[in-house]
Amino acid sequence: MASQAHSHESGEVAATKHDEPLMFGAPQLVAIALIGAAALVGATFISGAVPVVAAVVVAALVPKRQGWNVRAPIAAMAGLLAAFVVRNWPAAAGAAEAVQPAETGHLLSWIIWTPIVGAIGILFLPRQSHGALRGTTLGLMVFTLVLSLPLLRATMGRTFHFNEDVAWLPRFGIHYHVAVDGISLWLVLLTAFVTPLATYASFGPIQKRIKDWCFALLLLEGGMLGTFLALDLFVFYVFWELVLIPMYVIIGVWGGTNRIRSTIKFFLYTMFGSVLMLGAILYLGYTYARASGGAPSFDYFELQRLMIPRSAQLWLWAAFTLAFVIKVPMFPVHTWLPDAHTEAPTAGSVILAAILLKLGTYGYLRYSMGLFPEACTEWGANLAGVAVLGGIIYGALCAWKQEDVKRLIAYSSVAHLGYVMLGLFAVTPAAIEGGVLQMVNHGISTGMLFLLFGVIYDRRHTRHIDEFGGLAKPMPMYATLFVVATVASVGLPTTNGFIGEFMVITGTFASNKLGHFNGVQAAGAAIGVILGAIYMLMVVQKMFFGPVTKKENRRLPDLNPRELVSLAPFAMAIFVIGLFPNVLLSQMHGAVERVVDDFDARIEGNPGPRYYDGPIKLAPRRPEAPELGASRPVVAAGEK
Amino acid sequence: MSAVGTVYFYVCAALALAGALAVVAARNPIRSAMGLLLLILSVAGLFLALHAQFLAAIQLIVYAGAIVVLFLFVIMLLGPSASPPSDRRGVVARTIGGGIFALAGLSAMAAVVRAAAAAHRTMPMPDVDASFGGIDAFGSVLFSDALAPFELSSALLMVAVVGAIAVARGRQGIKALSRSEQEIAHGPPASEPAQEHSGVFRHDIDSASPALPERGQRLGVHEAPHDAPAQGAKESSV
Amino acid sequence: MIPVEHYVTLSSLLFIIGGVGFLVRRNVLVTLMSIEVMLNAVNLALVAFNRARPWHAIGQTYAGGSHTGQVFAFFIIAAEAAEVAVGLAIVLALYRLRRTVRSDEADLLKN
Amino acid sequence: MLSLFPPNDYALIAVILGMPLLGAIVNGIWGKRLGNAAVRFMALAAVGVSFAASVVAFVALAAHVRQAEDASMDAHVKLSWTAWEWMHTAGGQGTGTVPIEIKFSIDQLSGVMMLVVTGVGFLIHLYATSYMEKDKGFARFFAYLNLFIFAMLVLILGDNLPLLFVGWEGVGLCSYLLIGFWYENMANAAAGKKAFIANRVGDFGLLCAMFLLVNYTGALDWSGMANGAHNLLHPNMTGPLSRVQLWPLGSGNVYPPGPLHFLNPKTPLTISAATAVSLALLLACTGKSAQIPLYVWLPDAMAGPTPVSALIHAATMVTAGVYLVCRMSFVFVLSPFAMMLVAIVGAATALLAATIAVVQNDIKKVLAYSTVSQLGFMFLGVGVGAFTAGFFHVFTHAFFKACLFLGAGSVIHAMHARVHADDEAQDIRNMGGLRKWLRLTHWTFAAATAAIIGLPLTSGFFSKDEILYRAFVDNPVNPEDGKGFLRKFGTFHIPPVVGPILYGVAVAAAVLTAFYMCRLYFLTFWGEFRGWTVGRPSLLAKQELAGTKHERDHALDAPHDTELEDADETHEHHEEDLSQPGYPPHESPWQMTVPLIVLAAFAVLAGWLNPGFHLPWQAMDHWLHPVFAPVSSAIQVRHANDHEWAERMEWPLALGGIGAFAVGTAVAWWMYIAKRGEPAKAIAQAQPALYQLVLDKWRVDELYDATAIAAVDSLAETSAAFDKSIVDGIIARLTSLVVAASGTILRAFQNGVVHVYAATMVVGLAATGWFFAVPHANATVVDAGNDDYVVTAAPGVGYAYRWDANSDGKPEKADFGADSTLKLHLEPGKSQTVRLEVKNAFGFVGKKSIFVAHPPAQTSSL
Repeated sequence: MASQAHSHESGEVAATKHDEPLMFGAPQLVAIALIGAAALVGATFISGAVPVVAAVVVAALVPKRQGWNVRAPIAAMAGLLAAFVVRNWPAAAGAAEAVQPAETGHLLSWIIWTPIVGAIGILFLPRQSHGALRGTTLGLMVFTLVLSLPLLRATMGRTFHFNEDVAWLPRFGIHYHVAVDGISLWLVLLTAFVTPLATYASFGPIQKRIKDWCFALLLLEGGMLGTFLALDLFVFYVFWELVLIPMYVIIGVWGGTNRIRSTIKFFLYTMFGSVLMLGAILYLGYTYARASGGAPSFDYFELQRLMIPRSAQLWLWAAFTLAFVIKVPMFPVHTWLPDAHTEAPTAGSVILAAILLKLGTYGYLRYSMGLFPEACTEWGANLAGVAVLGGIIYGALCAWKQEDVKRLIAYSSVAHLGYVMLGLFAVTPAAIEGGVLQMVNHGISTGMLFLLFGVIYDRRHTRHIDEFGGLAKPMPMYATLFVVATVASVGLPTTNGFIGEFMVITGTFASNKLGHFNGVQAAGAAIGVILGAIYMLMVVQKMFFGPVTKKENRRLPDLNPRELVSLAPFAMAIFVIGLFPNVLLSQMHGAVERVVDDFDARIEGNPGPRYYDGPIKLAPRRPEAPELGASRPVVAAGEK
Repeated sequence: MSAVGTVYFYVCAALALAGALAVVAARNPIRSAMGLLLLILSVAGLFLALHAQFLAAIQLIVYAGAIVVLFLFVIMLLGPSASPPSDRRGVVARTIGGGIFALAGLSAMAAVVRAAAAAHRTMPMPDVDASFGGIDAFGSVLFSDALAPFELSSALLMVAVVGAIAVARGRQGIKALSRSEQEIAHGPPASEPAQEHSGVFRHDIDSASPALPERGQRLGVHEAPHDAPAQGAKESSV
Repeated sequence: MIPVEHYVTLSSLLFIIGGVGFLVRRNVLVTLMSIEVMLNAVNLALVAFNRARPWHAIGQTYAGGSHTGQVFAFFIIAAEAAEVAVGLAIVLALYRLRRTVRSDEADLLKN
Repeated sequence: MLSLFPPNDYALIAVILGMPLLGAIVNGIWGKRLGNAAVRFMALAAVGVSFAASVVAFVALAAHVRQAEDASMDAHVKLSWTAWEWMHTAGGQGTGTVPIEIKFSIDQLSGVMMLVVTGVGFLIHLYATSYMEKDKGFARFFAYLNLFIFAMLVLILGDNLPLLFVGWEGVGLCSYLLIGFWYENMANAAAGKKAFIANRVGDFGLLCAMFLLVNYTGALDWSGMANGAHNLLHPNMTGPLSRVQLWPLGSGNVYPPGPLHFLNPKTPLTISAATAVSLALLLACTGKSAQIPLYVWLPDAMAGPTPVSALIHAATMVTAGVYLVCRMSFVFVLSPFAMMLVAIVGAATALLAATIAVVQNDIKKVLAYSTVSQLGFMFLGVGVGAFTAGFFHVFTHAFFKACLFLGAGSVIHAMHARVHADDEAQDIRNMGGLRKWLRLTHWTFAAATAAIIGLPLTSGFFSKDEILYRAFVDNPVNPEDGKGFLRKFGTFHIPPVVGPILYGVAVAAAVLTAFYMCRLYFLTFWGEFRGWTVGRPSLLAKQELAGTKHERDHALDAPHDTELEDADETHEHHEEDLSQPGYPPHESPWQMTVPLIVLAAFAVLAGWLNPGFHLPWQAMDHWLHPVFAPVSSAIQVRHANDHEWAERMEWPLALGGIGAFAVGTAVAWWMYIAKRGEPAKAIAQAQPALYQLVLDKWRVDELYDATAIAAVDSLAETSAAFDKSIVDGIIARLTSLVVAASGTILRAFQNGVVHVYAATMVVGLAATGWFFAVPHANATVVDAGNDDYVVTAAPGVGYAYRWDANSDGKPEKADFGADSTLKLHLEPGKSQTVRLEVKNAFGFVGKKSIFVAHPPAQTSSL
């Protein structure tokens, strides 16, 4: 009889007093075996059975004392995820392309404008009726999620789908041109998946100015969706700026103590970058007009045809990349992120970490690499060095020494996004796929971490790490979920973190665009794996293990139903992506292949940058570009 | 004939220049007013030379008669404080401003003159019939081609009169001023030495609205202690 | 006959003297008077050129030569009168407020 | 039965893996509510069924192997089962996308490991059910233990390297959770963290190995890598050069010449890709199997419960490193340098750990260092190319080390009756003479000790002797030597003196092993009991009756407060004063002794599976031959591959091993039995500094803290401070400072004085006047095609132009004309400067010279 056991005996409070141990012997085991066998047989015959079985199993898994209001939504979410995996299982390579389902015309516009119009709509609701406000907001967001599900039906090959091209300001050649491809599909789904959860979790702590809160969140979601789907540089810029305002308000109004200082800092940092980008966009439109003889155009595919000499292209690339690098954030300009996160409310932090940072990485992939491949190859190697040294290693080292947990998680996301950017700079199919997958993973794991910290922040209202100790005793379920999030963030296999990191590292080593430094950078990225373990385990140890030192920590209640329901989907998503990443990768593969082929076509595949140095002229249109809208003049490629 | 005309021109020009210099350089505003009068008269003379009789008359009546008189009236109204002792304040800015203006003006004039000389042919004055510049020619032009400006100038003059009265109104005008301007309006508090207000403003002449009760009450503003009694009783010396 | 150039030279001299006076003098009254001088200079130039070019122009109803210059000078005089009236009213108000007529003491609009 | 599952879709593997996973989930989620009995049943059932399925699979595999041998096909048969395609990544040039599937396979090597893991695992589960009976976290413990078995099976059965990595990190996570099982005590949590981070450093090596392998061999599963392995030495047409450049980092021309010349040597230091992969794998193995650089976590891992130490830190997890080396033998063999390094690391670790174990007083610490030492032997074995011998030592070591740990556990269990503090209960100085009371534990412990010290005919003797023999004799050679690409680079030949040195070090370690194990055995079971004075049980029973009545009254008046924190503070921690006579230590219940007996039996008899000494039946060697057949050609014998010489040397070398055993045991017997431990104390007094140094484990932990950890810590401190003050300072605060300062400067300019404003206006007026007065000469050049260039001057009010085409000072036309264009004809590559003069109405003249150039003929036209 081990003495430790003895010393704990009296310590153990039968927290689950009313759960007297069931009788469990051979008959129960046989019963379980039989149910399992029946489920398996059912699954093989009825294709729809798997999600139902998954839902039943998860419902049974959730401990009984949580009651049905928690078990039902979690079971439903599990069923949804299982259905998602089964329905999108990559068809065997050889299988004939299933007949393309008819792509409804304005699905994307519906997705973008539901939140925005909804945001304006709830302004008319009375300010006091919090219930109605919250209900409509959540309803709109879930409706957006439901709207974005049919996107999965179209098998995303190399081309763009659900293409909408409506003339907006024809005189300036500005078209409301929206389309989705393999890459932006997953970011749209991530947005539609995370925002409702963050909103639902925020209804607990956020009690003042509910109407403005709901308005800001809906506008934010609409802006983000617009940015991911827009393919006209002007429309992209409009949505890019639109996203700033609600985020500024979210941090500024509901933030922590010196929220004003940090929200202004956030705003100015991003604004500085994006204003330069606006200049570059306008110059591009102008050069296109000059090159095509008259009609300017801001369409992504038209501007991709521009052959720009080195002098102009370097400046344009620098303007675009600075805007995206500030947003990512990468090394020198990242100091706004820890301040913004420490002051942001929980839901604000979740959305900022989960989706807003991806605008930068997605922007770089779509616009910097799409429009200026020569400049990307020339500076890619150096920026990859910054991503590895300044991001992965520097971010992790800074994270290790933070007293404030939210600052620590913020620096950890600087490190994670270092991986994403390294993947993008390596420009090999595996690395970019790893980067895009890592964007989604980071959104889920860091989003979950911020939500988790929000739970303890609402109870203790302090972010100082030494205030917590031995939380595993009073809050076992919270501890388990936190360990799951830590495991995902550290990147243990079978969780989503590992897949992204593994593909980025292998892709980086195989890349020839990093100027002989691919080995060093791959090893540097692998070192990030160790540093990640160090600071995350330090957090887990200081918060959860050890004796319960502070008196306040002794009595903390465990997760309430709202928190559990908003955290469970994240935990499940971590393992679903960890075990079945091919569901995401197969849809993404075509689009990434196209990006790499476009890239190589422009620099004829050789590692060194080969610039075009004649007067600016138009190259022929890329094969995968969607066909020209009726309202657009056909400009033949040719000498100008 | 032309000799008399040339002499006449140069005399008038000299007088005009003298008048202008007097306006600018005079220490006492009255002398500058007189200089202005001289300028106006000489210009009227030149108008006559330029066959613009009606204008010369207008010049004399309006300018000499009304404007210069108004100036004199105001100068007398302000009394000695109208001619404050000149001192060195802000002289740098003023010299720079004046100097550069003079320089630019003279160089521009020189450039024009040089260009004209280079073109070495002057524009002879064409001879013109007698009625040119007369009252009937001017009247008919005024009421045919220049009718619109004529009507507008009447509106302009009306607005100017109303504006002038409103600005110069004095007391009632203060009510609309903000509190800080009232302090300024009431002048520095009593501690200010009884500086002589010798000008016409020695006492409150607010005759325009006799029905006005002692000032300050209606405004609910604190009673300005030093105004009423001090000024009324003491016959301030000039 | 005196060529137009002489008149123009005289007018520009007067204009310069008026401008310098306007810029240099601190007394508001003298400033107003300098403005008068400048405007007279302009009138002189206008009348002089009108005299040099008295021919009938297209679109004018009066047949006996164009008096545009003179009419213009006439309206300048009218505007001048209005301007002086308002100017002096302002001077009075300024005096009542600040007991001074020096323009650089009215410097409330500081930084 | 045989054909129930086809070999390439062997679904039984799903059962082998699935059951422990199911056990882990059931115990983990419902554990508390099912009660200890149910949890015990579930855990044992899970591992039991998995063991049974493993046996069935092993038999099926044996049948398939026999079938293949009869048909004389390649006997390396695999039973594999594919779950689904996990992900895909890209290899080097021309390898396209490399699919990575979740595919499990059993071949001879993993079959044996599977049996060991599930068999020993089941016995340890049985043992733990009674050892952890009273522990509050009973369900949580078994959840983690089952999860560990699942992760270990994934590691062994994984068909490709990433899947092995899943198991690799899974066992790392489980060992983190199990070492820090009693997390209330911060020391345990810190030990767990230390273990995880040390493993993580190893995983860094494995990650590097993976991206190297996928890039060079274009595949990550065992057979794919084996086929592509030659790429590691010879670059294929499209593939990358198979040399990894270590120094200078990245492209050579980055560093400046001159004093920093060493940064940019003429011939950069490159190693072959095979060596790079092998070194990375070696780093991974040292992390997981606790070898020289990264062994510091294993002794601290003893903070976990004893069954954990037995299962994870003795039998299964720590052997993962050796398994990986055996599995990747086709890569290691390609680089003799790496093989030599593995052997040296192994031998060095064996000796170092043995020296530390000699002076340790905590029973579990001694066994921990013994494990590190034995692992050193295994690495020595595989290092010199004796893969079968190394693996056989893994096999035997699993049994006797597990038996030793469980024996130690049962001893600690007995000591806990009256000694509650952990460190006292495990201190062998408080034990002694336990053979009188713990009979079964004593005999099993004795048997296992005999095995480990190498008593002839026991399993330890056979496996360790084979390693010693092969260490002296073997000489791995690069199979690709002299072929293709290597002709230029040449290969590394292991100096002949290395073999004997390794042998000598190994023998020394064997002597020390025999000494410290016997010391442990004698101090624990022989001599008199130093724990507490043992009274006669009958007398004690009467006292007991009297005592309990008093105890019962005391309990009544102090209500037992169930509140959480009161329970912690006030629970009585009654320190019994050990001077009072107490009950003798009692033997452990059957659940603990039965596994001991089984393991002890195996410890003694397992040796006969592969006795070596050229005896006819070599079961293990025969069984593993197909796995290591491809690499056997590379493992030659010294003395120019003279096999007769090797045969002749077998017996004398065996005598070395037996001699080591005899010397070690005799010295220990003389010191601790004959002289009752006085000489040990004498030596300690004679050399206090040295004794303390060895007792503090050569102060390796402090070395690491002072160097590596301190370096990273200070780097983190500086970067955090750097980030807060300088990066934030410059970008955020400095810019705001600049903007504020410029604001105040400009504000001073508006001082309200009218004249100042008037003066500025006049200056502006004058400037614009000047701009308009002066003429501006400007011209643009337009390429009118076929070498004609038209130079057009910029228009202006009243401008007149004068051109001087060849700017020789003599313009074509004297006066200023109105033509504002000039036509030039320039051959490609020629250039000309044109002078333009412009006059305006005021007669001012502006001049400008324009350079017109026709670019040389366009060589590359896009």
